[in-house]
Amino acid sequence: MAGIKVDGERCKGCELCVAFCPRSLISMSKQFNSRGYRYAELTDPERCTGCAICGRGCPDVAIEVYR
Amino acid sequence: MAGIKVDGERCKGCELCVAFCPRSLISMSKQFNSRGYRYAELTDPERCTGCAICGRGCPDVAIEVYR
Amino acid sequence: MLEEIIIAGFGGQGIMVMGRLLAHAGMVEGRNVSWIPSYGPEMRGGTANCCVVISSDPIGSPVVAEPDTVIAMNRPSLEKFAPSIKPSGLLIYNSSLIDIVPERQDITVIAVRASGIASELGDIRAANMVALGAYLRARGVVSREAVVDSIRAVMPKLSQSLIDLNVKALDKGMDIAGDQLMISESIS
Amino acid sequence: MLEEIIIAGFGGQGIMVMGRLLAHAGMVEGRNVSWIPSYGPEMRGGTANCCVVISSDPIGSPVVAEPDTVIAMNRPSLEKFAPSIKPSGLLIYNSSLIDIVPERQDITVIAVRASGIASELGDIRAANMVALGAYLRARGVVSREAVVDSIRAVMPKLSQSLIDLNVKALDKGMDIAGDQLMISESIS
Amino acid sequence: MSERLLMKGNEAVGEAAIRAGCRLFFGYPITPQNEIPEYMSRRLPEVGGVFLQAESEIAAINMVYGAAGAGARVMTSSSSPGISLKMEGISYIAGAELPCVIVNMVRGGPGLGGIQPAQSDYFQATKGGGHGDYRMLVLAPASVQEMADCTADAFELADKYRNPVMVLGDGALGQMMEPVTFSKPPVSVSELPPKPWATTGARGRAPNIVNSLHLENEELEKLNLRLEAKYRRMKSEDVRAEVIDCDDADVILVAYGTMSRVCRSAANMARSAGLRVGIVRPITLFPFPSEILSELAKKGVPFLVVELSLGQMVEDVKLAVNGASPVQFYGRTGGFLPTPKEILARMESVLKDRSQAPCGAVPER
Amino acid sequence: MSERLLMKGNEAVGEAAIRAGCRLFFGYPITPQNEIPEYMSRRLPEVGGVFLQAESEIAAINMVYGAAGAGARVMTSSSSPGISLKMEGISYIAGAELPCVIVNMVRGGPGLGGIQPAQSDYFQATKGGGHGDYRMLVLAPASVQEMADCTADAFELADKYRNPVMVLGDGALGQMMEPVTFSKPPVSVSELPPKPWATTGARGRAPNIVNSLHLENEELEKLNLRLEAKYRRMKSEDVRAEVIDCDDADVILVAYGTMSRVCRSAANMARSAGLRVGIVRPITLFPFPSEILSELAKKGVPFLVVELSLGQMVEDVKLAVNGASPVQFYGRTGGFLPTPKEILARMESVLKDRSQAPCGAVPER
Amino acid sequence: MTRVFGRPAALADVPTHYCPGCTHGIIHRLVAEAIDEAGVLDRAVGVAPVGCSVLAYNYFNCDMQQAAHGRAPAVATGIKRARPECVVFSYQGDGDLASIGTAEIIHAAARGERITVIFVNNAIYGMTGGQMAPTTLVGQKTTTSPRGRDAALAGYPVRMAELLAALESPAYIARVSVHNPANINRAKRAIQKAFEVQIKDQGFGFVEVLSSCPTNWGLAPIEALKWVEEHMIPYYPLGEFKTVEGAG
Amino acid sequence: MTRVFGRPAALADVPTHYCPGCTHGIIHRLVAEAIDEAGVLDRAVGVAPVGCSVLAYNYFNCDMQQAAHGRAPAVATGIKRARPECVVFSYQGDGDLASIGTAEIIHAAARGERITVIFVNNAIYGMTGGQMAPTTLVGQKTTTSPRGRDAALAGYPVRMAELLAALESPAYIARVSVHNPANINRAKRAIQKAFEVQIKDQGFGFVEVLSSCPTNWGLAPIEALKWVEEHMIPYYPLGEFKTVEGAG
Ligand SMILES: Cc1ncc(C[n+]2csc(CCOP(=O)(O)OP(=O)(O)O)c2C)c(N)n1
Ligand SMILES: Cc1ncc(C[n+]2csc(CCOP(=O)(O)OP(=O)(O)O)c2C)c(N)n1
Ligand code: SF4
Ligand code: SF4
Ligand code: SF4
Ligand code: SF4
Ligand code: SF4
Ligand code: SF4
Ligand SMILES: [Mg+2]
Ligand SMILES: [Mg+2]
Repeated sequence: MAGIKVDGERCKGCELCVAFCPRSLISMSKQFNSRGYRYAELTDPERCTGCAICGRGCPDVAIEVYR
Repeated sequence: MAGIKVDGERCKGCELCVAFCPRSLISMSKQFNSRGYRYAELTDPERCTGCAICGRGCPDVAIEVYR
Repeated sequence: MLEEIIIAGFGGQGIMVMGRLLAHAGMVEGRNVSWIPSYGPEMRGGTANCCVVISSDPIGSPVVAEPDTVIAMNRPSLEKFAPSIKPSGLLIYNSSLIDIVPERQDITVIAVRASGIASELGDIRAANMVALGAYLRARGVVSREAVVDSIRAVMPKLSQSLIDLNVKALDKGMDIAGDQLMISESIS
Repeated sequence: MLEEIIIAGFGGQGIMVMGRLLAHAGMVEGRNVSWIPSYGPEMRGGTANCCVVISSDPIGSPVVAEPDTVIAMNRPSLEKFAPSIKPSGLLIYNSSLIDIVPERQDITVIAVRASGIASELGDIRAANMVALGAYLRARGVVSREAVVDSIRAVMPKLSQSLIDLNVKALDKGMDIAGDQLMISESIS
Repeated sequence: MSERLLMKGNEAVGEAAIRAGCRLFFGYPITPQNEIPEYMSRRLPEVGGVFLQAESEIAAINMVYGAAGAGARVMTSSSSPGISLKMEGISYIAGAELPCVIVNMVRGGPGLGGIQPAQSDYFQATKGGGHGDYRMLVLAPASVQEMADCTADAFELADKYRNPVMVLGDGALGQMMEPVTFSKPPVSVSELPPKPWATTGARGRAPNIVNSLHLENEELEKLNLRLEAKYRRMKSEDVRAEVIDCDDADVILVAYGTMSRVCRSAANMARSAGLRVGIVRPITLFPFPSEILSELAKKGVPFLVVELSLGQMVEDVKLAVNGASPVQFYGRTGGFLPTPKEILARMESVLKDRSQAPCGAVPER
Repeated sequence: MSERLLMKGNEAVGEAAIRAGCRLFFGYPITPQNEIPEYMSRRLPEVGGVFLQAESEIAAINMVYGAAGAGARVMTSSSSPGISLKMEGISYIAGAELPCVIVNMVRGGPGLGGIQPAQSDYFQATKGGGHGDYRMLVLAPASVQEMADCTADAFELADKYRNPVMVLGDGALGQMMEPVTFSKPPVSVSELPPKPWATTGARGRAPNIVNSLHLENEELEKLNLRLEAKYRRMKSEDVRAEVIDCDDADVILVAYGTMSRVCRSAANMARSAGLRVGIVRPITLFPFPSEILSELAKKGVPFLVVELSLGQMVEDVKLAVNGASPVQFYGRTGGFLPTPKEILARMESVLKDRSQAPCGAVPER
Repeated sequence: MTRVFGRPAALADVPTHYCPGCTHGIIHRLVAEAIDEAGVLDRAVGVAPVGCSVLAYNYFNCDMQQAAHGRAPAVATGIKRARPECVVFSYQGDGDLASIGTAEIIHAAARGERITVIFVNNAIYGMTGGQMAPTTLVGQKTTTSPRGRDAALAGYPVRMAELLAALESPAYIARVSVHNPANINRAKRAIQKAFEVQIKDQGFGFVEVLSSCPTNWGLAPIEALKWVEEHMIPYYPLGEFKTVEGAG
Repeated sequence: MTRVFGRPAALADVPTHYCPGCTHGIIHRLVAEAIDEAGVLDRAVGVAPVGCSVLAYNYFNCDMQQAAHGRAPAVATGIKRARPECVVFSYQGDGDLASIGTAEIIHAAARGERITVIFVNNAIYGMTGGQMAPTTLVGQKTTTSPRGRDAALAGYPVRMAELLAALESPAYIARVSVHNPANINRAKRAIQKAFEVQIKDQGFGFVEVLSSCPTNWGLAPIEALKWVEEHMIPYYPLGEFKTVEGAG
């Protein structure tokens, strides 16, 4: 089992992780965080491989990956 | 007939022309000029070809060449 | 006559344009005006603000420390600037993005659903014009006409349809402020 | 006691060393001394000069405008500095290279065939020591011993044989000056 | 265009320069003056001019040297750290007696400092931050309109004196918008007086040399004395200052640029409160309006100098006043503008000190 | 070695620096200070130090910044145009509060100027030629012995204040030889007090940051006020001046460095001629010995300030005297040193002016 | 589940001021990982430039100095010469390194200075609001090339990696990009090597990283990465331009 | 007999301050001849550097500007942009151009500035008395490398022609020498070409000339020329490194 943890307050909503995830498992929140950004969310935790590609592509180190 | 004219006051006695003349026709004066240098003199005017190699090698443009 | 205004919000909310429209309108009406942005390292999504002064006398500092009016387009701006408003001053805030209710009792407060209304009008970017309309109605320092006339000067590349949208947003803002002011008057 | 000296000549004539020897000798003898070169763009064969001050009091300007003594090693130096010598001052000049006779009557003039004598001693570069010797004899501001002692400090790389040559040149200069001073005394 | 335009101070500088016949601009980005190069990059090509972004402030000032030496009206602009880098170049320009305009939109220092308005480059601008005895003529505008006017004047004065002229603004003046009117018709570049000394190609005349090297003492002293005479001429012909309500004043504020605007508000507040406050606003910082101040000082009226620095112009005020009346200082740094209230409070304490201190004594700052 | 050595001023600086624990030197050639880098290039490797010829004066001062930030005793030297290029870097060093020693062997300016001695960088050295409110502590030696002593002191003062210290010499002081004695034992580098703020690798502690950027007004103002407090402390603890024969003086000469030596000769000449002349020789140019001067001025004795410039220190003298007595100025430029006779003639005219002018009036320079 | 990816120790746990999607953030992380993995955090000293990364002194968990615009290589030289035991790196933008700081980077490289230089090339002056840089592509519009960079007026963009590779002294010179995950990994490797040549005392290490500036390019972050790939890489080829025996 | 060789018109008839045998003098003459032969004396503007050739403003019979140390390319840029009709050249030493002026020369070249640069490389700072230059050879003793240049400390000498040739923009880049008559002729040709590319508006022209400094090398003039041949040329190969279609 694998998964990611997004720090919603650190996320700036750039959507790079959305584009990078090879399984397209990430999408953006409906909510804004306190700095006015929508933040990344893992949509289908079951399918996450923990490949960490999203994390390595996040400019704000807002994603931790677990496996 | 060819020849060179050395401006003895301009000459700084560097002896480059002495080394460059393909016929070794130039030597240095016994006298000093007013700035304290010995100056170049054409020793054997008859043999000068006017090739101007001496002139082109003189850093002080102290040599004029005639042909 | 001296009116000192701070307008603040996220970058990208059209904060600077609001201020420039106001200043330009003031100029058109023959006032002394100044506008100055907060400036700093480039950063999208950061907060931005500008100060506008409209005055019948020569203007001293263009930087406003104790504004007559604050227009706050997001929460951090409200938190930062509302406390500095002069007693009896005016606060206009974008209640679409701000979920707290300002506490000060010594000022006039107008809540405008600026982002919401702008979205409803078809372009969230017109939220600034909604808030500006509210300000015009509440303060009357410059006329609606002067602001409308200034749109072209300040945003020369705007298409006619966007101009129309902006004017519509402006008017909507004026209406809302009118309603609220009536309510608050009837309450007080 | 205050002695201000200008030493001048072509670059390469050992002008600076003469000055430093004098200054060092003065220091050895417990005087206040200063030495300063003329400095400028690098140029071989140009003229060079230095000023030496030897004094019992603290030294003011190290740059000498009106010298007590001028040692001129070539003609341009003589022409440049002889006029500035104080009345009753001293001029020593290298008569091997200078073919004019100095005109001033109010100073002591010593002609030294410095280059010639040095050549005869085996190294034209010792001309400076000949002139320096003449100065020592004429002025007596510092002792011959102090100068000889200073040679090693000023020119640490000199071989013993060159030191010997330099001392010989120095003595030769002293002799010549002695002769000339006797003549001029007998004349006057 | 003599209509009123709402412009940033930086843009007004650019437009005014072009209208003054400036066709070359060499600059390098730095906040808070970026709108100047940006404006020039848009506008200069439209009038056949050249905008060039240099590789550095140093390159820029040396390009200015070259272009000025070639006879062109030329400008560069920067802000504090960038101006520091130009010091050698400015000294060369002054030494070679070349006319040019240099704009400094001062920000807080020292070092990288901050980007908010400051007036802490006064010494650098007026005393010569570069080496050697040289001076720039320094103009200190206080509004966007004056940013335009001073820039235009700067080109005239630079040519008049063959000397670099600095327009000393600050972050606020550069960034703020105010109405501005360009009332004078644009200068026709081709009708500007010729510069026979410029390096334009030695056709039919002896070569011209642009140079500041003088290896002979006599020559270099001659240059220095010529420069001094020029600076004296500036002092006699081109001192500018605004003197407001000083006749009956109990205290006189001295301030320039942005700071003078706040002083004006403070003076108005004070007058309404019955306090008679005058203002002297130097417009030329070099030549400094010393005579105006020394004249006013004769009455013994105390001065309060207010600056966005820890006290620089105050020295010139003290030099002018020369002990004839008390001079106090108030300054803020870091980008803070003092408020009128702060100044008012300071004025009151000046007056209190005054009533206690013996006549002529100068309280320490 | 406490024997007397005959050394050039430049060499004395080098030797003194090494004995003060300086193990890093970054410089760039320029006349008349070349003997400093040359000396360092010979000597530093012998003591395990590093001599690096930088690609420019700018690189050199920024290498100094880096090394000073890393906690080393470090020095650079140059002459006027090269010092101008360091202005941004010096402002950074002051802003980041780093200790270092900067030597300026002043030559004639402006521009490329000449290579003969001058004192025309006084303003630049003392008022901050770079941007922002900062000051260097400036030491002005007047002999080769003092070149050595001031250099040694400079390192101590730099560390004491975490501030750049300038040794302000001139071409004559650099080029001349005089006897010099190094009487104090050399500093042991390993025994110097630690600098806990330096960037030496964050082992077992929080990271250290060397920085002068403060984007928040509050922070930048805090820095500026801290700096001002430091400068005030310099004024109270480290003012140095030599006061000679001023008690009974009819006129007081004020001069520093090379110029003060000539003034001494002039004063001696004057005393022999029955004229009572005193001398004040500032050794620290910043902090300036203002109190000494203002104290002396109370007697109304006239001052004659003599500089190798068109008049720079004279402003600090006037500020100190504050109108209490007349201040006149005499200066030469281009590399000329005034002779004692010239100064004497000027003194006489000061005294004549004095006897005619009303008490306290200050003749124009 | 164990954490397999997260913040490196060398990267301070604070939010950055960078714009959303700005790849400065990625490059910071790669540098921090390289420091962690080399085990030199407690002897690393970084030099922050003037540019968007000026605040880098707040973002790395090691000693840091902030350098004047363009002078980071000189500052790094000063640090390294004073503390040869430290691992010294500078982090610089293209305005900083390729424009005002040209002399300093060339001579640090020419001296073979034992420092590591991370050069973030985003073809623009980010911090000051999008002016033309020496690296701005021909035709690219910026606030000071409003009609697009004109080669006749401003010349062709400067390729710093190739330029430095023309010198004799440098030990390692490479150009990488961070526009997609595969390239991010390659960039990491190059940064590691540039540290290794320093740590092994082999010489000067330099990595040019092609980076995006969505804000000043006026593109969405992901569009900006496409622009790196489609416009920058063709002019700025990726690869190692110089390497020493045994590097990496 | 007619005069077949003498002083070119562009060279002022005054004695120079150069040391005996210093090849600055030869290079001056070649530049003057190139100006004469191109017929541009009355629109030529030269820029003198800081260095032994600082007084070049007295030696050329055209308008001249004296530039701050290293900044001649920037000054030349200012002149050329103000007066595009002028033929603008700078004349610079290796301390001037390859050390302090690195940024200015690289960016003038990168902009493809229409100027001609004559770069006199004598591997030393002549004017200031023989300090190490970036071009000083490894092992060469100078007053600031008294034990000989140490590559471990100061890196390897910089080859400016090759470095500039790594840029896209320049039109003509060559290295020549004046250590003997044949090479003097070749140097002349290169200098002519460097002017021609400017006159034809083709771009930036640059000629590096290996030159001697007998005084600071401590060699007799003719020995110094041998040193150029034997020590400099092996490290600084002669040739054209860049040229445009139709140059010369
Ligand atoms: C001497 C100096 N000149 C100019 C500036 C203004 N400045 C700040 S950042 C910057 C350029 C930044 O561009 P770059 O190096 O490409 O970094 P980026 O912001 O793109 O990451 C400039 C010119 C300055 N601070 N100091
Ligand atoms: C800013 C500045 N730094 C240093 C100097 C001193 N300086 C004069 S000439 C020179 C170097 C000359 O060397 P180079 O350029 O190689 O020319 P050369 O004399 O060898 O022909 C230097 C460093 C100066 N005048 N200005
Ligand atoms: S770890 Fe891999 S699979 Fe999981 S969300 Fe991230 S990129 Fe997608
Ligand atoms: S990449 Fe990072 S900052 Fe961007 S959206 Fe994803 S989590 Fe947020
Ligand atoms: S012209 Fe030729 S042959 Fe005649 S002297 Fe000169 S080099 Fe010799
Ligand atoms: S080359 Fe010229 S200067 Fe040298 S000796 Fe011959 S004529 Fe004289
Ligand atoms: S301006 Fe550009 S480089 Fe700077 S933080 Fe924003 S996106 Fe990044
Ligand atoms: S010092 Fe060297 S380069 Fe300078 S003139 Fe003399 S020989 Fe030529
Ligand atoms: Mg960039
Ligand atoms: Mg050289």
